[in-house]
Parts: sequence; structure tokens; C-alpha cells
Amino acid sequence: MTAPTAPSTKINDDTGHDLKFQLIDKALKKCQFQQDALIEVLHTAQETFGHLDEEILDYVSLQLKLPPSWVYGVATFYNFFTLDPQGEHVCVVCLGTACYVKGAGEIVTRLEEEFSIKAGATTEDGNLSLLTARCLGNCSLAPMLTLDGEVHGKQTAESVIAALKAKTTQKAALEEEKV
Amino acid sequence: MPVITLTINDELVSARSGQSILEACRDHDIQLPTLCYLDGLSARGGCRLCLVDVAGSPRLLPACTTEALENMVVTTHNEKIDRYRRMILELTFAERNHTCAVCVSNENCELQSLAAELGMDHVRYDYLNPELNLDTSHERYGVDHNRCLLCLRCVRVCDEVEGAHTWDVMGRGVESRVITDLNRPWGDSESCTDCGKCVEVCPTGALFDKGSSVAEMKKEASFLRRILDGREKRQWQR
Amino acid sequence: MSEQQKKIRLATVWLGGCSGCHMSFLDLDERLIDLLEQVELVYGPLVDAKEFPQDVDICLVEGAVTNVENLELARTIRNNSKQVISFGDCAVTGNVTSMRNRIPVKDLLTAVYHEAQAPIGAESLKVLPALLKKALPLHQAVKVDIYLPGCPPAPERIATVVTALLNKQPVELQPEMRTFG
Amino acid sequence: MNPTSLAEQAAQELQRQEQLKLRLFLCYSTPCVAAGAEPVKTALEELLAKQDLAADLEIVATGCMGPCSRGPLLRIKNADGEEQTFEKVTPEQAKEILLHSIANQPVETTALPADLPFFVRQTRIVLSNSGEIDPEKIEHGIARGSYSALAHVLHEMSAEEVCAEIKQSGLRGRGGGGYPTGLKWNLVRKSPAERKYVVANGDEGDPGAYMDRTIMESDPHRVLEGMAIAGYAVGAEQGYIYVRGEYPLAAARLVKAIKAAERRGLLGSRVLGSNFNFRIDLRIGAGAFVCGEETALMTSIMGRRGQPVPRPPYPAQSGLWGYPTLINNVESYANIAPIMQQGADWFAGFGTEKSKGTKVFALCGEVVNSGLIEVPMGISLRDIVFEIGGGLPDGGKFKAAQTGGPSGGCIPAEHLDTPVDYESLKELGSIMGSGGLIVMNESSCMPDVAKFFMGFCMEESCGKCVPCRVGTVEMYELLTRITDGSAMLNDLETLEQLCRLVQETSLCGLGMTAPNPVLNTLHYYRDEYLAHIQENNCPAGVCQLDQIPLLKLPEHAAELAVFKEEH
Repeated sequence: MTAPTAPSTKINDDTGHDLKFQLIDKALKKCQFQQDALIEVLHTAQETFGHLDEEILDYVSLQLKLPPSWVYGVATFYNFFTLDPQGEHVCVVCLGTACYVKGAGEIVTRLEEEFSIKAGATTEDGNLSLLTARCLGNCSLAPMLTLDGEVHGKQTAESVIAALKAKTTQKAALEEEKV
Repeated sequence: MPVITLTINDELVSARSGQSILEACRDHDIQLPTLCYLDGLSARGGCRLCLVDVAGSPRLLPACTTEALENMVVTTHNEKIDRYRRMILELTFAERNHTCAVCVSNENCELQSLAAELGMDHVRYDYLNPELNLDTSHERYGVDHNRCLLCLRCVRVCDEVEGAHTWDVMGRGVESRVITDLNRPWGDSESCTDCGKCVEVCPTGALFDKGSSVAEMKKEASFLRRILDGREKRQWQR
Repeated sequence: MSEQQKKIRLATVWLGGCSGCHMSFLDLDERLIDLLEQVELVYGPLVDAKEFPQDVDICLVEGAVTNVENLELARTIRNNSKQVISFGDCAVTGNVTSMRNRIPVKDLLTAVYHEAQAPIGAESLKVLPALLKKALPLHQAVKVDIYLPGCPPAPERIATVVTALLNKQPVELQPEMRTFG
Repeated sequence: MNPTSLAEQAAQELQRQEQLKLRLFLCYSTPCVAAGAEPVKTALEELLAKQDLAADLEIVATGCMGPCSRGPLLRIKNADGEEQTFEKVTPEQAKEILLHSIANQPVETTALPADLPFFVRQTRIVLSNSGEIDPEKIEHGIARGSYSALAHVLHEMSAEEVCAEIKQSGLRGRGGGGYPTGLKWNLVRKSPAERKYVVANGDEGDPGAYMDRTIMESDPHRVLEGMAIAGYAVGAEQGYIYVRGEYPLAAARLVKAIKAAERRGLLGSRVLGSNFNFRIDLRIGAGAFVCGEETALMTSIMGRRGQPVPRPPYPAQSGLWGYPTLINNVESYANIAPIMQQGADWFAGFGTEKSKGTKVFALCGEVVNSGLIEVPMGISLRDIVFEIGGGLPDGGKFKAAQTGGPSGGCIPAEHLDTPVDYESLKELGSIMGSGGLIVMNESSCMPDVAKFFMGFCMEESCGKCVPCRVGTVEMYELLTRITDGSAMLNDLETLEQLCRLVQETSLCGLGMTAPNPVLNTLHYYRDEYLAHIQENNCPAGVCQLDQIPLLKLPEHAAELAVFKEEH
């Protein structure tokens, strides 16, 4: 196993990486390195890095003086924490009861077909992660979903696909411009 | 220590205050099936085999985590409880790939002998046949997730007795799996002390000594009581 | 002839298994002679009968249900037998036969018929009965009356079950006689 | 702050509000924001700035007003106290409404009728401030009485008296269980310990339920005040409020509210000039339904895998870190201040004999007015669905009302006149639950709905006990067979037996109640199950039924996916 590396001693050409670890340090200090605050620290890490890889988990385990398997167990228990990086765009389809009876299941199936991924996975090009949620509490907007955190209500498979295509082509166009 | 009296299966029995129903039963040679419970480790109440009927309780209660109380009336066996125990065993067999015939612990397995004892002779539910691996990266031991019951004796013995906390569980629900460190190969574990306690307490062939072939793995969990008594009561036995 | 008619009609069947259970049956040794005085062996790998007969009293079924042919035969057995016995672990639990269940059928056939050391060739697939997605214990296909576990079941277990059946007594295996494996 | 200065501040704020010519209340809760409340707010603010009207006018970004499907909602209130509510407001309409109102001209956009059953059939106790205040401004709450109950309790009542009052009110747990709140408080109060905790369960996980989120978003001080009163009553100095991770807005507002209250001495040390200290910390969930179960929630607060532990011992005896812990649902706490303010007898005047007060429901699914409602206990389902909800849209025919989420069940049309209270719903094989109420029409297939909930429980099972961990998967498999056409009749029996097992032997509430949707739909809609199995027919037209039962496979051998020439 790689030895846990403190950000200060880390040789890293990616300074953003160090900055991100500093955010974790801040969260650790805020909770006074209390072991009970593991979930809070993981929340911070997840928000900062977008996922929790081995290096991060190892670091948190070392700092909180918790066994690595304990930290890994907690990180994999909760839906919010992901061990793999997320896609450029994240689409979360609500599968709560109200959305389900209004056809959210169909939307997921169509998206899976359209982008050739299973719900919960990220496209190979890293462009899109398709996730599902167990009720986001916007039942009056059923079927609803979030696109990069933005709430979209009363959707159809067509409307989502169009919105997602717009997002992905937008990016392609921007890149072309740069070239 | 104060003594209490309770009724188990229509018989008045005495127990020490603070004892669990299971401990009271075992002190009086009343048989109760268990899988996750092991004398010397904290009780967990996960396998649900030691469920008993306690008069006045709307639900069946796990004997291992329920304190025996004065005047309690406990029934350990009846048609329903026995049927439920068999069904729980069916579910346990259906969950992973327990192929007794080719298992290192064949003939020395707590799950296998419990099934025979309780008369669980076939499984009505779909075998889930999960895709699970075998980790033999450790120098002396191996872990075969196909045989794991998630009783977590390994996790508890490693944490509570050895103090290494190498083992824990990842994921949840039917996807749960025991892991070492950050879900790395056991052989790479930095926290593991290679003591082998986890192997000895494992009720099935999930943890085994490397090199043992079919039906060769024999385990002895009684060492636990001995070393715990030695440690807590300073009664080392030679 | 009337003597013959009174004999109990016994059948044994070999589905998806290794025939080890039948070997164990043969290990009844001299007890086989006593047995054959009471029963007529009407079907099975040990006798020459093409079709599963009607009016079978006792049928010992070895092996898991792994393909459509097994399934069809299991149905026939059930329809024509008074008592069906799951004979050995493969019939009772799927056992070793079901270890293929984790592999998709297509990959399995590719591995066996195309990539194996001595490839058998695609043409053999044409005569192969369709495999079920999973190899199943017998009782998940048809109703089973008695479970006789073991890999293989020891001759003593077989003797206990068969004797009880011949004597029209309830079959009750002691715990040590009903372990899997 | 002490009780006197609290009252002074309330009076001051009220006076300020009364001097305003016009107050514009814009619903700024999640559904309305998603429907476009933000551009409306911007438009109104720009207009205000341009016309230099900021001194006489106020835009209040409020919490939920109720009829979420009609959002964005804008309510306008003039100095005489006259009110008008507008639905589906666009920025242009909003400007027009504002300009005409200032000029005292009639507004062209039609307002919602004041006697809309959706509004008049409700009784708002818990939600009395919701839609009336800016939840991020503590003065708004104080002007409407926030923390006055706490002030009264701290200075005029003993802990024992508080518990007695709550007991007398007949309030029962709003998280679903319905355990008498007063009894629970007394248990914790009497548990001898050097330290105790108060926990608010805001991990509202039932799909189709968002009452707690709305309460926390719309009136966070109401919850904090209830917790502080509880802390005083049971002898705790530390509270935790556990908010579902999916609710970032609720969490943010609670953080602000806690800070604001602490700054004014309404929380923290020597609350309101008394000797009572009470801190509240926020804990944010990370996505696990099982954490709604009280023992699992507590393990999660302690930063561990959110797995439940067997009860007894109950949290009242041994909870957080082994200390006695009072754990109640957010909505239960939101009921406390009104009870202390207006008295147990007043509260007990609402509802039925055994179920007192009101209940907040999230009414959604196939219903015209979906949204958040608060109704007195004992109201009939028919009144909720057809009066308040306005019936089903597009001439749809009512098939079932689902309550209690994955722990509840579907109530069929023949029981529409059942009064909504804990006991009646239980008798129908459902539960009150936390308050999700989803209306279904004829296009919902009941075995499919049961499968949906079982899939939910299967994915959310923590994995600690065997019956729930494996049983939910096996039940899901059986339901899959029923809905894909490969089931045989004996599968139904296996399913029912398994349901009983999981119900009776699971470790916690998740497993114990997971079979409810199956058993309940089997009870009321057995014909539908049988149609799937025996006639290969899904009456609602939802299920594909394209698989073949095992025993019929030999007849279909040719179609089976066998490895043939294509390789």
C-alpha cells in the first residue's frame, strides 16, 4: 500500500490537488479530528474531488486515526459517496413513487438505450453519468430529474435527451472554438 | 452478582442479572441455533437463528442481544419458530455459492451441520449465484467470498480481541462483502498481524488455511474463551 | 406373473450429474440382491429401457435440471411416478452442476466447444439440447417428495430411504444422514 | 435576549410590516424555484429598484405555500390586509401584478379564488408560518411568535409539566410509528444519566414524501424551538438534527437559522436568560434510507455505517454514545411550540379520539392539485383526493391511494371514505407513514407497484440481518417473475410465506415493513396478480409478460437463446 501522504510533503505538479487536500484539512480541523465526524469529512472530500479514491480514503483514515477498512466500509455504505470519478455532466433521474407512476422508469430505460450505459454508470468518454435517486422530494413536478444539479420538472424521455444532447454538443462546440 | 429467575420452555431457570437469554439457555443446556453469535465476541443479532418468543413482546427477539429479565417467559422452539429458522437457513444457502461437496470445510462447517440439525433439506428460493472471487494473496490464509455468511465474526474478533481491525464490511444489502483494509488483497494488508484468529472463528469455509483441500479444514474457536478468560480474569490455562 | 405385478416398480434417472450417486447405489452391494427381490427396476442407466414407463412407484432422480431435455424428462417423471426422490446433492441443491450458473450460457458453450483443448466443433451444437440459463435443483422444476442429500449419498442413506419406502413407512433421515456434501 | 426583549422585537417587526404599502410573498421553495420562481424574483426586484419603491414595499421569499403543481406562486397583500394569490406566474405577469397593485388598479391576471377547497379545507398548525415568512429572516418568525413558547416554558414551567402537557395533547409520532410523544419524553426524562441527547429525524426517505423537507425549508425555527423545548423537558443540553443529504436547501436554511438563534441567545448557553443551555448541531445524511430508522440514524450520527441495532434497549435507555436519547420526527417537533403556546386542550380539539391534531401530507401522483397539505386527523381520503386535490386529471379513474411509502400500502376506491388516522390506515393494511400520499389511476399495475417498492427496499437494505438482506432479493425475484410472465401459481404461495418471514424476523423496521406493499396489494388486487400468472395478462397494460414459465420451456425450445450458427 502506498504510504499516506500529507499534502505538504507531497511532490505534485498539480497544485489544484494540494489545494483540495487543504480543504479536507480544514474540514478535519473544524471537527477537531473527531472520529465521529467521518461522514462530514467524507462529504467535504466528495464535494472537493468529485469522488473518493484510495489516496483520499487513506489520508482520511490516517488523520482521523480510524482503521482503513472502517473508512472504506462507511464510504461504500452511503449512496452519496462514489469511488469512481463522475462524468462531465451528471443526470439524476428521480425514481420516487410519484415519478415512477408518471413514467420515470421509462425515461431511465430510454436514456440507457440512447447513451448505451446502465443507470449508475458513466459513459466511456466520461461525458455523462446517469444516476437514479430515490425521491428528490419534488413530487409535484413528476417526473423530474436534475441535470448538473439543476431541477427539471415534468420531463419526457425526448425532452431529457434533447437537453443532454444540447449540453454535450455545447461542450464539443466550445472545444472546437478553442482549436 | 444478583440472580434472577425466568421461565424457559415451561421450566423455571435461574440466570445472572445482565446475562442474555442465549447465555441463560446455554447455561442450562437448552439448545439454540446460532451462526453470528460466538462466545467471547460482542453479540450482533444478525443471523436471526436464535430468535425466541418472549411472552408480552409482539415480535420474536434475538436471544443473543436480549437481556434475560426476572419473570420473563421464553419459548425457544415451536412450530413457527422452527419453520422460520429453516427458512432463514434456506435464504442463507441461496445467497452465496455454498457448494458443500467441494468446500474445504465440508464435514466441519457450522452452516452445513445446522441445516442437517434443523432439517433444512432443500432450498425453495432462487439461488442467487453471485459472481465472487477468492483471495489467496495472504501467505498463510485465504478468503473465499462464495462461502461467506456475513456473520462478521472475523470483523469482531479482529477488532475486539486482536485489536487490529483489519477486517470490515463494504457495501450494503446483498452486495455487502468483508474486506481487508481499503478493499486491497489480504496479502497486501498493513494492519493484519497474521494471527489467524479470523480463520479459526469463521463458521464456514470462507476463511481457510492455504493448502487445505476439500474437507480438510478444521477449526477450533474455543481458544477464544481461553485467551479472554486469561486476559480478563488472569486465569491462564496451560 | 402375478408375483411380478406385486413388485414395486423402481426407476432411476440420471440428469445433469456425474453418475456418482448411481455408483453409490451400486455400492449397496449384497443388499442389491435383497432389493431386487422386492422391486422391478423399470427404467434407468442400469437397465435397457428407451422410454420412461408409466405407473412407476419410486423414482430416484440424480443430477440437476440443466437443459430442456432434462426439464421434459422431469415432467414425465413427475406425471408417471408416485414418489419422486431427489437423489444426491445435484438434484437437491444443484451442487457442482450449478457451478456454471455464474457464466452466461453463450460464454459457457464457447469455452467448451470452441476454445477447449480439443475443440469439438460448432456442428455438435446442433444436436445439443438447449441449456437452461441456470442449472436447477429438481424441486424447482417439479414437485419432489423426498430429499436424499449427499455427494454422493452414502449407501447407508440410500438403504434407509429405500427400505422405509418399501415398508411403506415415513422416511425420516437422522441429522447425520441428511448433511449436504 | 430575554422574554421581554423577544416580545419587543416581535412588536417592532410587526409594526414595520404594517407600515408597508404592499407585501409580495413569492414562494421560494424547491418546486416553485424549479418552476421558475427565480426570474420572477429578479424581475420584481429590478422593478422595485427602478421605481424606487423599496421603502414601501417588500418582497418576501417564503417557504412552501402548498399547491406546488401551480407554481411559481405569488401572493400579494396590501396595507388593509387584503390578499390575492396568483398561480404559474411569469416575470411579465409579476411585473404587471405589481404595477397595477401599486396603482390600485384591478389586475388583469386572474387570481386563484379565495375559497379554493385546496386552501379552505386545510387546517394549518405545523405550516402556519409556511408561506408567510422568509425562513432566512429570524425577525419574520419572531414577529409570528417563534420562540415565545420556549420563553414561556423556560420561565414558567417545570420539565415535568412540559412532558405532562405534551402527553395530554395526545400528540403521536409523526414519523409513521405513531408512538405517543409525551410517553417517550417522560421515558427519557426519567432515565437517570449524566448526559442526554435530543435528536430530530429529518431523514425523510419515503419516496413521494417531502413534508419534512418543506417544514425545515419553510420554517426552520419552528423545528429548533420544538427541539429546545424537548431538551428542557428531558434534561438534554445537546441536540442533533439529521437532515437527508438530498435536501441541501433545508440544511443550508437550518445552518443559518441555528446561527441566527444562537446570536440572539435563543439557543446556546443560558437560553433566553434562563439557566438552560442547549446547542443544536446539524448532521447531513449521505444517502441511505435505512438511516430513517432511529437506531440506524444514531449510528450514522456517530459517523459509522448506518446499520440498526436490535431493540431493546431502546434509545430512551441507551442511544447516542450509550446515553438516553430522545428521537422524534421533524414534524413532531414542529407541533410542540403551538401546543405549548395554545395548550394541550386546544390541540386535542383537532383530530379524532386516538389521533389528535393535524397531519401534513405530500399529495401527489395523478391528482389535479398536487402539493403540500395539512389536514386534521380523521378527514376522509375522499376529501383529500377529490376536494383538496381536485380529483384526477384528464378524466382519470381513481384506482388507489398509496400511503406510507415502501412500508405502507395501497388503499382502493372502496375505502375512500376511511378516516385518515393511525388506526384506520393500519386496519386497511397500510400505515400513516411519514405522510406521502400518492394517487394512482387505472394505468398503474399493482404487482408492478409492489415490485417497485420491493426493489427500493432491496437496494436500501443495510445487509445486517439475513431475512431482509436476502429475503427482499428473493421477493423481488418472485415479483419479477409475476410481472415478466414466467411465474407459476405456486410462486404466489412462496411469496406470501416469505413476506411473513421477513415481516416477523427482520431486525429493524425496514425489513419488518418491506413486505407490506406486497401483502396489501395481494389483499386488495389479487385478481390482478392472478391475471398475470394464469392469463398472461396485465390489466393495466404495464407489464411486458414476454417470458415463459419454466415448465412450459420445452414447448418453446426452438426460441430459446441457444448458441447456434451465429457464432
